[in-house]
Amino acid sequence: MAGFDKVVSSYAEAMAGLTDNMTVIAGGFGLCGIPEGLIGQIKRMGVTGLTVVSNNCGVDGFGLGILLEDRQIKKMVASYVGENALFEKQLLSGELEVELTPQGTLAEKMRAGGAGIPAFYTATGYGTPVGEGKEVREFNGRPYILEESITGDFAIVKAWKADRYGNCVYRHTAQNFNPMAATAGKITVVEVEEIVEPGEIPPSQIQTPGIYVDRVIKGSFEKRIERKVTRSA
Amino acid sequence: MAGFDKVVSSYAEAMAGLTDNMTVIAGGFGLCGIPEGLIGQIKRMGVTGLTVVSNNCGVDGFGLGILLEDRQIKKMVASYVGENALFEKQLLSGELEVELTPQGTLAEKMRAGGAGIPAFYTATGYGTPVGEGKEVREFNGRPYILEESITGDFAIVKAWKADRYGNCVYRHTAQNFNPMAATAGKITVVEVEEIVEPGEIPPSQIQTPGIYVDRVIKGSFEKRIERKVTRSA
Amino acid sequence: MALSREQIAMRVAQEFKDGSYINLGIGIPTLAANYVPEGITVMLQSENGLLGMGPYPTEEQVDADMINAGKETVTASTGASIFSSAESFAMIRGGHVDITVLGAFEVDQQGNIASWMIPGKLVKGMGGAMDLVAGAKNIIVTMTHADKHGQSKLLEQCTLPLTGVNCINRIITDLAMLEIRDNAFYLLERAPGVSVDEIRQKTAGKLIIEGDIPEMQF
Amino acid sequence: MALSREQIAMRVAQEFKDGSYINLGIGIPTLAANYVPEGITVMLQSENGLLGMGPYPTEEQVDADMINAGKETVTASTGASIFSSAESFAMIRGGHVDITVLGAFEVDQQGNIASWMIPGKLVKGMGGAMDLVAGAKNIIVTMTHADKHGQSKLLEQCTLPLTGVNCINRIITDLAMLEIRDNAFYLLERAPGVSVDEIRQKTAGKLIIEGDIPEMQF
Repeated sequence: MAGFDKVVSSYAEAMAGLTDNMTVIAGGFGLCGIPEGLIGQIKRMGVTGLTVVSNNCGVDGFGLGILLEDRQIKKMVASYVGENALFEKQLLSGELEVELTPQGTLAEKMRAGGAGIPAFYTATGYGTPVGEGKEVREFNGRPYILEESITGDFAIVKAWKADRYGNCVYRHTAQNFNPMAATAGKITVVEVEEIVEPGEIPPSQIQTPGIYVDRVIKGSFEKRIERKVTRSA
Repeated sequence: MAGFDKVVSSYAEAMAGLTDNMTVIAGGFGLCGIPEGLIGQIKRMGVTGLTVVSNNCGVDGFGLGILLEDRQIKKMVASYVGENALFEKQLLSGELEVELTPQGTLAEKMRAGGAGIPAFYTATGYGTPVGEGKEVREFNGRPYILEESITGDFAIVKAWKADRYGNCVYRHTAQNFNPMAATAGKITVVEVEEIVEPGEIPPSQIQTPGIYVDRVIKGSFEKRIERKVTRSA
Repeated sequence: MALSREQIAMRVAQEFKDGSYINLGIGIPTLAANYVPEGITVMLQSENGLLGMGPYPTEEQVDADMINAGKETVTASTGASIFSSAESFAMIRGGHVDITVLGAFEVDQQGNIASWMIPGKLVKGMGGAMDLVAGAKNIIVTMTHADKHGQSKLLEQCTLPLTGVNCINRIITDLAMLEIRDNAFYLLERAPGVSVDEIRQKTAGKLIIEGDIPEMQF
Repeated sequence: MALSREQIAMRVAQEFKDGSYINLGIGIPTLAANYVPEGITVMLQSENGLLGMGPYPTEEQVDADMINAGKETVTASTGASIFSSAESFAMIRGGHVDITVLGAFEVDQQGNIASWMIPGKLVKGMGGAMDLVAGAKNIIVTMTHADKHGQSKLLEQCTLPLTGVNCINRIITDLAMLEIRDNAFYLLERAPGVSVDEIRQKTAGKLIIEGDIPEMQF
């Protein structure tokens, strides 16, 4: 089992090799399903000039938002940002660059990156600022734009459980971008709530096969809720 | 629930609307995970001129092979064929047209068809007969060819269980091409071993969400094995 | 009388057919879920990866791992499925969602929509809106007919950066329901007590009025 | 002495590293699974959707829903995962499989491979071979060095329709192990008792022989 045992015991080990100016792909949607401890480790490492690819950029003081505090992010590729004041400030001052990407195109770019598809056509964004400068081609009479895939030096992923081989399952809607991110990193690190033994997750229920995963770490999570809305029981 | 109850009670209902010269996408790998009863119904309906998209074309007398007996298939899109003598005969006599497509490209063409991606680039087949006549483009210094997606008038799918809403799970390697086929049919028909009530399959374990599925039928399966190989216990 | 937000949502919900898969945007569209006609069942798609969105949770049901596309805590309905963002947008882009309802700043008579960016104001992003308008078979836009300065939002041509082109079928405003085809807005219904004249005044794009225009029924 | 099929498979298995994900083609490559060196664990990928292929089943374990890419009944090893064909080829095409071993009709000094089609003979299809050679990081070809008429299969340029271009790194034949780089075959090892001369005679492409060529060790 040694060769496939991907469990590491410290965040330092988990993110070893991350250096300035790298591209990091992060799973998560808002604050849901984010690799909290791995983000914290990136902050502690102090690396800068990062390009971060993630649907959102956290909030002030939580999630990817904490990487803004020491200006570690140079460029953000995301579909929706600005849930935090610091992001807005750095964007307006020109310290931070943003590449806004439609949410579905972003998900597909990550999947394509992991799947060896360098580019694909989509109708999403045609005729809008997103399509500017991109090749347009008609298929069956409808115009589509060419979008290139994304890969990262690192992918940071939050899963519910992983076995020692890196086989992962996600919990509820904390799945979101995590499975695609997991495929698209040169080094993919998964932070989980629970590590189990190989064989405990039935083969057909594995959502990210371990072949995509390089390191697994057991994290502890605050799981902050962005918008708690309830009804009376 | 009425609006989402997709269960039909006869094969005639399941395949209603299938007419000559349509394109049918079929799940399955060899004889594993094939919609046996739906194929039988196509044979009984006697429709001809079909384009069938499936990784293989069954064997003599079983699976898609039975559609050759009355020359119902005009064109086969597949990655590996000729496990049956009748196929070979019709191919050599020019009665049957074959478009050989690499297995991974075939899977991706179905997925892309269902996902609204009209075309994608892949390195698979570049420099080979598969790449002839296709656009070549370099990304990061490597040449890729452009492949277009596939959709069908019908998709016929074999799942293990489905609930009344059409949410499906597959059993072991009988999954294969079935989830992609399910997304790529204008009308998608799923033949299952067991119909369960909505809610019985946990939401995160559903492999084909019901939104892709139009009709569900409980079938009965022979599950013929193509190459039984065993070891002594 | 111009419709309230709730009334717009009610009229939207009348468009729902039994067995429809529907994606509701933030704001008025989300309210439509409260007015699904009796005897009809719909399934709500939330683009972060949930098909079959249920009601908000009770205090005890709150789960940080269970949210909707608006990042609010939610529940799953019976028969729901949960999947990745790639799968979610495969559904959307692939045209499997029957109806999408979303808000807009402007719509024009070509069916173009502008809903995500006002130059000079901070741009927060398009989220999933561009995918939704490119993929859905049937798109309903909800908005006020005119802005707070009385300027029409139904234009000959959108002035703001677009979210999608040639994609909007139907508009339900506080004043009227309209259909877009043949490069024009066809007036289908008017809000109770709102005159055709008022709608004409507040529609900058080409407006077609054929015969008597009925009032909306609630 | 030329190697037997089993010996070729044994030599292939020596290339496996602990923790490798490996796809083995039909024939000799599949045999390599029987000779994985002690102390090393590998996971076998079967392109129909199984990562972690186990041994053949016992009579009692036979399950029609559990097959490999050769359509043979198989089992899953501990820690295996099962997935769709799209996911399986995402793995393959995306370069996540460490080693692919497959047979061939011809290989040339540019690293091109022909393995699926002989004009004039019935073509059964490429299956997953084109995806595998386009995607794997490290590809090992196993074949006899020459055909039954003594004609070399290691050519300056392939004569048959290709399966992939510039993709083959290593060849293990019944006579030798060679590496392809800089537009040439580099002889690395020879089968026990086989002379460099014999290998030279049976290699039509450019062959580089640097220093003493060691015999394979079993």
